[in-house]
Amino acid sequence: MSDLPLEPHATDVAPGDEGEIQIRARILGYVVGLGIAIVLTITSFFIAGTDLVWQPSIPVAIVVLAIAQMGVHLVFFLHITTGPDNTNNVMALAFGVLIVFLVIGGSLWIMSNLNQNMMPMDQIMQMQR
Amino acid sequence: MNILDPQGPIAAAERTILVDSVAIMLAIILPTIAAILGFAYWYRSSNPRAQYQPEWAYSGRVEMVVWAIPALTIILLGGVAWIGAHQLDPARPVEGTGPPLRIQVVSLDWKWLFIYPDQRVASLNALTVPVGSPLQFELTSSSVMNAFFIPQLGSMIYTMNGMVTHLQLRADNEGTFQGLSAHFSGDGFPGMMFDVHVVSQIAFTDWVAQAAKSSQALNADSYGKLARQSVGDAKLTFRLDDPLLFHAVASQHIPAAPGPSLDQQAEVSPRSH
Amino acid sequence: MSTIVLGHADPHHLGGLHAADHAGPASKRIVTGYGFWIFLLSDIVMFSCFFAAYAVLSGQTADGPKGSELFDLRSVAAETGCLLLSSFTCGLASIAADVREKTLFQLAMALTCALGLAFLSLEVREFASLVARGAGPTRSAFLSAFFTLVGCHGLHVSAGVLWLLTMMAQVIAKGFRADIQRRLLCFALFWHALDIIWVALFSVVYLLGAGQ
Amino acid sequence: MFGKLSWSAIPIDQPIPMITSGVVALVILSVLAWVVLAGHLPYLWREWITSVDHKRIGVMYTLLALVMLLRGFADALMMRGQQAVAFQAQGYLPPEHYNQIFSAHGTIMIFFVAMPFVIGLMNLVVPLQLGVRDVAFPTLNSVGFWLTATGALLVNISLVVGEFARTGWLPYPPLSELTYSPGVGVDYYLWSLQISGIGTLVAGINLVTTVLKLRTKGMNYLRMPMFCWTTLASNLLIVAAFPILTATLAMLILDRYFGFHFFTNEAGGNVMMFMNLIWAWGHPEVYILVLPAFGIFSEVVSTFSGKPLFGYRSMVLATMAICVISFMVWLHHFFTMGAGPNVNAIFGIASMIIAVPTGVKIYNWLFTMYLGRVRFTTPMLWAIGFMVTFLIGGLTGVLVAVPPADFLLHNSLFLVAHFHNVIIGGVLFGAFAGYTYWFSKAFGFRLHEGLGKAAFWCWLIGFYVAFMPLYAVGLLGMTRRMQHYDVPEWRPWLLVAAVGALIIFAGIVFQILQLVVSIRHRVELRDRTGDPWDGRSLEWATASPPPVFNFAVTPVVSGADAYWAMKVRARRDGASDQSPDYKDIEMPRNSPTGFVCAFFATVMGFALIWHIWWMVAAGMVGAFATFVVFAWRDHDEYVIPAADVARIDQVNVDARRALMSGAV
Ligand code: HEA
Ligand code: HEA
Ligand code: CUA
Ligand SMILES: [Cu+2]
Repeated sequence: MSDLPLEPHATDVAPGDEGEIQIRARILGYVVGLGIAIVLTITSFFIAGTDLVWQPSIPVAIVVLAIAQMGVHLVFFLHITTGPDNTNNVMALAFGVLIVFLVIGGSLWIMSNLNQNMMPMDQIMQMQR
Repeated sequence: MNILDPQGPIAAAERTILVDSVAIMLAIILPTIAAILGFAYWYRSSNPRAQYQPEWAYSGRVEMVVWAIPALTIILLGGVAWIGAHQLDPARPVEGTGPPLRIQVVSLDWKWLFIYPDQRVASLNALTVPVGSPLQFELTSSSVMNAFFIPQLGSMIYTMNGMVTHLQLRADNEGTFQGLSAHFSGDGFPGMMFDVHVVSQIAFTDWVAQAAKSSQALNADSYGKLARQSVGDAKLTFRLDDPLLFHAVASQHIPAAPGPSLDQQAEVSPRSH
Repeated sequence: MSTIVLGHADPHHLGGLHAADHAGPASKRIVTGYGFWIFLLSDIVMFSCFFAAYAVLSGQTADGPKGSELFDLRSVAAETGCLLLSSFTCGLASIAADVREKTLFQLAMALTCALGLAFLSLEVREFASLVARGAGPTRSAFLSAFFTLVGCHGLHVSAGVLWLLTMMAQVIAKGFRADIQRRLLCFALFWHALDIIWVALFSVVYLLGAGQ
Repeated sequence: MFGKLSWSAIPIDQPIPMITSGVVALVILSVLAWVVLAGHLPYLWREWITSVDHKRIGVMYTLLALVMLLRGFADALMMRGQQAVAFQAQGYLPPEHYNQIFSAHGTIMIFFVAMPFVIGLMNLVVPLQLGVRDVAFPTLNSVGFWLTATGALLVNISLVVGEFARTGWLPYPPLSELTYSPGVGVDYYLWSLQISGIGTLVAGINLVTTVLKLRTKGMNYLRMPMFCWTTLASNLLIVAAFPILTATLAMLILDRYFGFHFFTNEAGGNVMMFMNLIWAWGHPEVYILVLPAFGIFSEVVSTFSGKPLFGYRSMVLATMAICVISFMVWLHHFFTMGAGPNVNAIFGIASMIIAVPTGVKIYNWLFTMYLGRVRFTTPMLWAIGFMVTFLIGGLTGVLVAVPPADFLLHNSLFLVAHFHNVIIGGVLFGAFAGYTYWFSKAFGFRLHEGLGKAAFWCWLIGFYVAFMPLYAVGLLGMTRRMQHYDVPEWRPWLLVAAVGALIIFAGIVFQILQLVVSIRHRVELRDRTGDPWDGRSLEWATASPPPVFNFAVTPVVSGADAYWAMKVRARRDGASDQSPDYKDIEMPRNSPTGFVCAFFATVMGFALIWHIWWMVAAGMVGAFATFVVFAWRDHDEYVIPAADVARIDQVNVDARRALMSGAV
């Protein structure tokens, strides 16, 4: 396709593609990403094992931390930023996330509803006896 | 088996919803079909009287209408669906004249077992129920999935091993109707038809008394034999030895039926023997 | 056929929606990167099914061991560290490739590979010890889902390591040609995506599971 | 040595499969022999099997679909025949055979007829409509096709060696688990779909990237032909849904091969999870099929009404709405499982909401005809037949989306009628419309119109005669998948339905005839201008068949209906006689990667089905080697010099000038 206009669009980037940023800035980006990710990971592991946090909030905290860390990875390692230049990448990501959300959320909702209505057997046994 | 000829309140309500929904939709579908044929015919290229505007491709007003009409129809139908799904939830209790009757249903390969825990009887491939009583079904399966369905009484429901589904029906007229499995369950599946005898309250009591005197007993042992794959089984009645049999099946205290592997060697192809 | 084409009137009344004219097909690098990005998203959707299955089945232990009795969080933390660092070294390798620093590139890739292998060996050790304790995937639905979810990620990492080695060899043999650079871009995306999935994994499976 | 495979796997004692497969094998062998003896093999290998040209691959996809259509039809005819005779009797097909037939029919029709048909048309047309030279990943495109063909091959091998699944086109556990289906049938199903599923995913990624990243200069999103939009939507669905299928089938495979407990009755497995996941793929799947058909109809209706598509923006919006909403409705396939009323109602309503954008589409086609000049060509007939028929199928679809109505109609023949109504009246009619519409583009000559119309009428009438009775018999309580039955009221309807299938058969005969006659009269039917229908989008701007590089000079677009605009301008200003500025063109080199991959995939699939582990390993190593060799290649492109381009293009330029100046 080399006879097509060859200068790549200034406005078009592939994911993971950062264009002309300086090397030092790029390395710094990875270092910062790594730093934040390590902090988040340690926090997660710490919270999971500690008694210092109100117990019922632990799962929520872990999930929130995981989402935050995934975001950090996306921005600092995969370079999915929301600049005007890579709308397409972000749109695809948004579609993917929507589907993931629908599949996991939908499955959990449907299955818990079904399980409730069909009552796990041990409970029936308890009620009957 | 005509579902447009219901014999109980659930089936009747569902029939009504079905007919109403079709009517609502026809009100918009029929004119649309007419318009399609009409436009295509009138604007045929050989019609000199038809106008031709080769650039006309947008009209805000038309756009509004074409989004609005289906949307409004769907809002109406959606309301019907919402109310209907709640009113006719299979597990929702049904009113009735007589005392409620509990029936436990087990789908077997390939027959139906009906257990009357309170009457201490059971029957195979024939369901006898009193007219007018609320029928409270609890359903499970000995092995694979099936769907319990009596078309003229309404609402089918799946049967699954290790799980209990709930269904409440009522029969309003005496007579014999047909039930069947509405979910494919293997080679013997088309034979899973059963008779539904709707009888008077008195006749029902008589039937129970008869059945209680049956020479056949239903317990874990005889159930184990029933659970093997077979087709064309006779209609039988049992006295119920073990009133907790259903729970033993549903909670998998009696393991799921073995399928074909019990009687035959694991086969490579159905044609290989 | 003429090269210059005038548009005709705006039949669809798109009016203000007319953006600047599209500039034509994107460059190969962008096309390849984008295609691979789409693949990664589909891979993530696949993982989401295993996640859903795990979430639904995690309580179905069939009287067997529960997650909290099985998981060794220290080993998981070590695995996490390996993968996280490898993401970093993989990033360095990308930079090295962009500036065509062969030695730095090979070094960073070798480190990435080593960290990946360390991760895999920890995982294999965990699986082996579970199986040895009678908590293999056939024990219960929970364990089936667990082994499948974590194992699927492990398989991805293994594939990634194989790919990584191929890329190292390709760079030695052919240098940083444009097509090799495109493949490196894809590889880096893949490796980072695996790390993202691992974040979800250790959070949902191990950390939440250990609490139950 | 050979795992579970032994001579007993071949059904020597069964006349029906033996004779059918014997005949099929004979036909295939004689075709092969002819190809080899007549010396066509090198040509086939060079020009088709190793081709990475999107047009060739598109044609091969379509061909695969048409061949499999015959296989699926043979099954359909056998089922209709069986139900016509199996009243209070066993009929001529024993249960284990009948059950394989409907499973194979559904599987083949969905995966190996409808899918390759629409993917083939998208492959053929979309790059042309976008004004580019090929798809984003030409070699992968070939891999995708050949993996799909592998799947089809495996399904058909099951006819002779072993058996096919007896579990329906979606193998619900626990019936499909090893305990209840110990044979290899389900394994055939699983591996053919896993392999072809990868092919489909590859095709999806390819087309999404093509539409989003490879448009010609000036081809803004809102200038793309509608077919490109529906292609985008459909392939986004592929990319998002097929991984779900892969994961779900993988779980079933793990259950069957390694004793896992995802869906077993034992050890806490949960069969409901299978239904949940498979329909999370299965519902989007039906829109994957129907969206491209919608696109085809958009092109056809606008071309043959001589007008731009009405309400283009609404159409785009509706397409994308269908794309997203289709992921929110999957529970409507198991309303009768016993979830609570809230769940049922919400998913029911979500399902109905899809009727709104679909309705908008119908009305926009309607208003495209309005004030138009409608030409009743064969593609247009398919389109009008579709609009009417699909409305009925849509109505019954919305009806079963009402949970209480579905409590009566689920799994009945009413449902079977619904989905044949939308699939035949929607997808298949669309595919046939596209086939007639673009045939000349692919081959350089048109299809015979008269026979095409005859085929259309047989299909239309046959469809109504074959499937309207199924609505009726469904209301009489008859469920699907009945190998025999004892209810007398059902019988007359089933007899009528069998007649309907025969009328469809006549339609197929006309289609085959049409193809034969058109090939024999290809000289008279030649399409010299490249624009036989007075088309509007860019595929008509190049020769028929287009040269390898599609466009000698890639077109520049500055509005919707690009080619129409060019014609309008040329008629007004006179054709320019300035010669275009040709340049060298770089095109991807042909590659046997796809074919070789598929070969190893076939070996591996077959070995996995029969538990021949050494062969699995061999196949795996082979596949990996192919991959490495492919990755190691150095030159995957070749250059067509500008002079050659100019020479090839001259014909087209002349034809185009003649056309523009109204000489043709
Ligand atoms: C191409 C394939 C295709 C298409 C397009 C559709 C379209 C639709 N389908 Fe269908 N469906 C299938 C293929 C398809 N289906 C298959 C294969 C199965 C069975 C699988 C199996 O079990 O084996 C199935 C099963 C199926 C079920 C499950 C039933 C059951 O198992 O009990 C349901 C339930 O909601 C359903 C609903 C719908 C709806 C609401 C639409 C809608 O998209 C239809 C929308 C269209 C219109 C309504 C017409 C045009 C609209 C207007 C003119 C606007 C005005 C009209 C109104 C407001 C009503 N379908
Ligand atoms: C793309 C999808 C598609 C298409 C096009 C069709 C087309 C047809 N189908 Fe199909 N069907 C399905 C998808 C499709 N089907 C699915 C998914 C199922 C569910 C499977 C399951 O239950 O799991 C199903 C189930 C199904 C059943 C249900 C069986 C049952 O549940 O009891 C029946 C019954 O008749 C049937 C019939 C037909 C008929 C008559 C056609 C007609 O259109 C075709 C009629 C055509 C002919 C009869 C022509 C015959 C041609 C030849 C014999 C070739 C001759 C050779 C030469 C001329 C060289 N189908
Ligand atoms: Cu289905 Cu419980
Ligand atoms: Cu659906």
